[in-house]
Amino acid sequence: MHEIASVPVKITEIRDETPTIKTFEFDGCFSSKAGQFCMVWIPGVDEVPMGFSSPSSITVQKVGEATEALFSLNVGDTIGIKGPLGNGYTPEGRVLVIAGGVGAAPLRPLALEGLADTFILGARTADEIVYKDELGSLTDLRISTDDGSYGHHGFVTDLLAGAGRGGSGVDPEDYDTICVCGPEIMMKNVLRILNEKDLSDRAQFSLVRYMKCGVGICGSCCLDDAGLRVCRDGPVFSGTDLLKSFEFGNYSRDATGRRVSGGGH
Amino acid sequence: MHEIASVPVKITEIRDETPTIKTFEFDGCFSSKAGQFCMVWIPGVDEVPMGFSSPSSITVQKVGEATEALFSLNVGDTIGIKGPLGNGYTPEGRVLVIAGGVGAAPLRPLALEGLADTFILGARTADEIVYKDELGSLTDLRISTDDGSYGHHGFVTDLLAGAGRGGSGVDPEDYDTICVCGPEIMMKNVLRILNEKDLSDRAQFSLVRYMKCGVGICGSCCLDDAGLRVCRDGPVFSGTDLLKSFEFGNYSRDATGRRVSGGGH
Amino acid sequence: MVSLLKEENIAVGGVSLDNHLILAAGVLGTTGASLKRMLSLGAGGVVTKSIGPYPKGGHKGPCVQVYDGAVMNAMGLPNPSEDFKVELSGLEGRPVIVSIFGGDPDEFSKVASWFSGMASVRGFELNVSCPHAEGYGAQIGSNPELVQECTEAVVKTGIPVWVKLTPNVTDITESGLAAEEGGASAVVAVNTVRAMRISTAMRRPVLGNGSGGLSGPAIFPVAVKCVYDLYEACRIPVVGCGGISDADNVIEMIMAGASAVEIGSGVLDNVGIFSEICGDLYSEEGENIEDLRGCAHA
Amino acid sequence: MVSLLKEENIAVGGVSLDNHLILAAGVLGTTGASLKRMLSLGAGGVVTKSIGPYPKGGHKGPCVQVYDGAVMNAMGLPNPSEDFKVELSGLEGRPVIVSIFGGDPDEFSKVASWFSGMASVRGFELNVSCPHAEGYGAQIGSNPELVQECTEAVVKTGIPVWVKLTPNVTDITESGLAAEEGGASAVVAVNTVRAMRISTAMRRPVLGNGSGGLSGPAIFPVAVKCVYDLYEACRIPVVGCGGISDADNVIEMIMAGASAVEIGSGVLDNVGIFSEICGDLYSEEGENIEDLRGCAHA
Ligand SMILES: Cc1cc2nc3c(=O)[nH]c(=O)nc-3n(C[C@H](O)[C@H](O)[C@H](O)COP(=O)(O)OP(=O)(O)OC[C@H]3O[C@@H](n4cnc5c(N)ncnc54)[C@H](O)[C@@H]3O)c2cc1C
Ligand SMILES: Cc1cc2nc3c(=O)[nH]c(=O)nc-3n(C[C@H](O)[C@H](O)[C@H](O)COP(=O)(O)OP(=O)(O)OC[C@H]3O[C@@H](n4cnc5c(N)ncnc54)[C@H](O)[C@@H]3O)c2cc1C
Ligand SMILES: Cc1cc2nc3c(=O)[nH]c(=O)nc-3n(C[C@H](O)[C@H](O)[C@H](O)COP(=O)(O)O)c2cc1C
Ligand SMILES: Cc1cc2nc3c(=O)[nH]c(=O)nc-3n(C[C@H](O)[C@H](O)[C@H](O)COP(=O)(O)O)c2cc1C
Ligand code: FES
Ligand code: FES
Repeated sequence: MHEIASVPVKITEIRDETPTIKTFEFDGCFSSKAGQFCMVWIPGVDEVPMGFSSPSSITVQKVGEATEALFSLNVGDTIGIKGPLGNGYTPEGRVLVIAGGVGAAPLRPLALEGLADTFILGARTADEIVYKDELGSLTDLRISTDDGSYGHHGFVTDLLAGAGRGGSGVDPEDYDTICVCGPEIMMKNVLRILNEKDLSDRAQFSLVRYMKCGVGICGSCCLDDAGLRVCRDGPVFSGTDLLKSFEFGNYSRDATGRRVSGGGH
Repeated sequence: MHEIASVPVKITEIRDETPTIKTFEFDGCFSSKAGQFCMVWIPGVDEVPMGFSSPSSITVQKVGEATEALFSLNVGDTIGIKGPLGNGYTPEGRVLVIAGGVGAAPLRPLALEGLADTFILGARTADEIVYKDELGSLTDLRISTDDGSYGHHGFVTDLLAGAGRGGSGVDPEDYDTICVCGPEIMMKNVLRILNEKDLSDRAQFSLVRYMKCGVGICGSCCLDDAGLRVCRDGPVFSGTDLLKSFEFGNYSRDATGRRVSGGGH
Repeated sequence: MVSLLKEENIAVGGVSLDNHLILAAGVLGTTGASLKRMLSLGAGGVVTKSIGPYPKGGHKGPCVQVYDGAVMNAMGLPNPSEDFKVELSGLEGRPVIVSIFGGDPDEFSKVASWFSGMASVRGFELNVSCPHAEGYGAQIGSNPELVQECTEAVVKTGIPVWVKLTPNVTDITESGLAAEEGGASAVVAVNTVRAMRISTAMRRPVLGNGSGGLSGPAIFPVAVKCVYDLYEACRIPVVGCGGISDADNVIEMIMAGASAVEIGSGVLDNVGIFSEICGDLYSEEGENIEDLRGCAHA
Repeated sequence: MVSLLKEENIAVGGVSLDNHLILAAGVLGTTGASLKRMLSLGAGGVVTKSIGPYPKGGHKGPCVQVYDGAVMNAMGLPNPSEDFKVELSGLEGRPVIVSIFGGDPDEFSKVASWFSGMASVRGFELNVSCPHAEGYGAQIGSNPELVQECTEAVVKTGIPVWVKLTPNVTDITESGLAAEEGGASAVVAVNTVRAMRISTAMRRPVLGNGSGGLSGPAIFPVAVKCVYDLYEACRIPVVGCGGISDADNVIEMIMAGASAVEIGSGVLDNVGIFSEICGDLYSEEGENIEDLRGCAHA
């Protein structure tokens, strides 16, 4: 049993990505790989899981108490970073990335490392597209918005299923690894499409579950039916594994452990 | 802080060295050097310090409860060995060994390793000479007995001071390192002689003090005036250091910490 | 190494088990699937997360800190309360012990009543020992009279009751005897040791709750002492818990007086710890547990 | 790292010290020479081995076991009793605190009387907390009334009295308040944590006495919690003790509420630990201890 330290880091830069999403750069560098996460300690508030959007940053969407508190911090403030935690993606060969909303955060390192051949990015609306310019310069970027205010009008799944309007669609067959993160309903639809094409074994999905410890001991994040820990055995699971999960896309558990409908986010 | 284990070992052989001294061989091998010791756990009785007379043996004189209990053990019985502890001798160049009684035990490894050029061995009487044949074949062995029943009639110090009867004396000047262990009054006399010849810096003495922990934390073995721990900073001290000790040769402390006259043994 | 002969029918304090190693309460015990996984990974029995009279979200994070040789936690007894019943479906006939907490005998008996008819429940474990929950846990466990009353309340269900004790008392045998008096079938020793760490960089405690409970190898010597003392004081079996990480630790607990053991923090390094320890613990040439149990007592 | 400004005159609970780091009782404290050595190696003060009403040889060995991150001991309070006075000659004017134990207030006051006139004694520390001595130590420390009476008995000497508490009680603040009530100038928290290990090869406890007390890094989180609680409960200063091994640990104890610290097991790895920690702890840019003390309290 070795120490898993919560390292105090100073925030060095805060970037507005969208009206509800900010990136926090800090003065500590963690040897994380894409898909790995950290437990972020906001002193006096809470400790919550966040994917590394780079070895020295997290990208956060404001959704509740902890994230609001994060948003109120300034450059120079100190937070605690415990990580890298979890397994991360294992990209091989040609890599297709599919991200929805802030789900782009843990996928960003793939683009930064030049591993993402194609990057499909979905958002609710034009304003909510994260990392647009950066990803555009680093990868072959395809964008969809639910309201059509930018790129393909519709869902990221459209870009997989057919060619997509404006020729922005891709053929998942052309890729060896398909890395996905986003709202669980989106991921479920991606998995359905890939499964129809018999490609579920090429797909890797990063899941969100309520995490209390982040290190694999408390059990709050376990996923039915195999009982695997999202924080330790995941958060990245293969499509094949998720096909066996009755829970995936159907329900998740809240802080008390009660089942609530809808996956994590 | 790392574990200092008491390793359970089985006694594999018990040799009578003299009527009051036995050697216990055991089935564990400790990477000890001459002068280092172990804490020997005699289950249900006590734990007492003993020099390693080889990496897998101790040589014990029966003096009280713990040593009597040791003497009552048989081949196959289990004892605990915690060690090697302490600093040990640091022989360099030509080595003269001076041993009195069971004090030969921690010096035996020097002879076994071929490092003892000359070995002066004192005993009360012929019966009480330890390792006689073995040492005779390994080193240039000179023996004295208090009662003259074997070798030089008198004390080991005679063999240093003059030539000794029968030409068994040596000139300590001829040696680079002089390793000594025996009754404290004998060691004190050796130191006096060597100091007269200005050789105290070549001499290394192994001391005995009441040891409760053996690892340097309890303080029961500390030596005046420097307050050094015999179990950790020693048990081997240079002649130069001991010249500064008012305690050496004058008194020691018992289990309670009260001063009792006479050095350790 | 000393090893154990695997008996045919292992039963401790009225609960039959697949082997002597039980998953401790609150560790990977929130969902039925995860309990099932631990059984399939070699646990001889599992204790669920402690269930209380109403749902609780638990303390704000950080809830867990991991150190060299120790875990410190202040979960705050998060639990789904009665909704937990759904997690137990599919565990019928398996060695499952439901951990219960409450603020008084009535709450204990209310929670027990939800589970007492279920085919998937072989026993109850009463958590009167969590050191960081206001009004629950150790606040009950440090009062022998309350321990006895809460035990009596759950014993009425007719299902075997184990009482899990806190080491954070002047004399743990008083709690043990109170549990015995109340009709417990076994005592479990121990829950976590009261503790706190402070982040000097943050100038505040490292747990959201301030203080918490220590577990893992660091508390093993504390647990052994408690088991040893309880074995001398009580007639009912003692289940050892706290810091166990290998088969020799299990033998040590048995020699101190344990009839079985629970393992929690050990899963952190190795989720396969149960089958690994079983592999080392049992052998054909092993000794009967009756010959080893309590053999370190003079 | 947070560092401390070195004050001109450090005084804690009526005892003036050379720095905030004190050698804990029973560790290299049997002889005057060894106490002198620890002062010259950087200790800001030293506590002697606990001295009792008559000489004791202590328990049979093994007396000490060393584990990864922990020490376990059952010395059995060996001490030369009144003869210890001779050890203090040469320590006149140095920051020496004499540790005392006894079975009742009279024994405490008897032992104190031997030392109360000496120029080498700046204070007394009452050991009401050793967990492995029949009739002494924790058997007194777990009874608040006795703690108060023993404190009162020694306070009469007019010399500052520190009372060293045991963590092996349900509520350490009761003991702390009893010491304060009795006129103590400070409380010291903590003595060792009750513990036992068993050798599976020998089938018996690894200490000659059976059980003993745990010290070293493993108990640091337990000690921090006790200091934190005492700081909230008491008005007299708290001296932190237990598992301190570096300067950050010292800062952590201060943030929990300590006014100074004692270090025992830390000397095992490094007899020069005092000057090493001083080097890291103090700096020109350091903060005032008044600003750091207790700052982790909400
Ligand atoms: C592995 C992993 C990686 C994540 N990466 C990111 C990321 O890169 N960017 C990002 O913005 N968000 C990420 N999240 C989600 C993020 O953890 C939650 O948005 C955050 O915890 C909400 O906290 P809150 O107090 O602001 O919200 P609350 O008001 O507490 O709740 C809002 C929502 O957040 C969920 N939530 C609250 N606490 C937790 C928790 N401890 N663990 C999981 N979910 C929680 C709630 O269930 C609810 O759905 C990730 C989650 C996981 C599990
Ligand atoms: C570093 C060192 C190496 C030693 N090497 C040897 C050796 O190789 N062979 C050998 O025969 N003896 C050796 N001794 C001495 C040996 O430790 C004692 O003879 C033994 O402890 C006596 O125990 P007892 O119970 O039989 O005697 P007791 O009846 O207890 O006392 C007899 C004498 O032994 C001394 N003694 C008792 N316990 C201890 C103790 N814990 N530490 C030190 N002295 C003690 C007493 O002070 C007294 O002088 C060594 C001692 C030390 C310190
Ligand atoms: C994260 C965590 C959660 C725990 N939750 C509970 C609980 O709900 N009920 C309980 O009785 N004990 C709980 N415990 C205590 C354990 O069951 C066990 O008694 C303790 O951890 C000591 O055992 P170990 O060292 O093997 O972990 C918890 C321990 C941990 C580490
Ligand atoms: C070998 C040893 C002997 C001790 N003897 C005493 C003693 O005589 N009196 C006392 O009050 N505490 C005694 N203690 C306890 C220490 O003073 C201290 O409270 C404890 O070890 C915790 O601090 P540490 O972790 O820094 O060692 C002893 C501890 C050890 C390890
Ligand atoms: S969050 Fe605790 S096990 Fe995953
Ligand atoms: S015997 Fe304990 S310090 Fe030497």
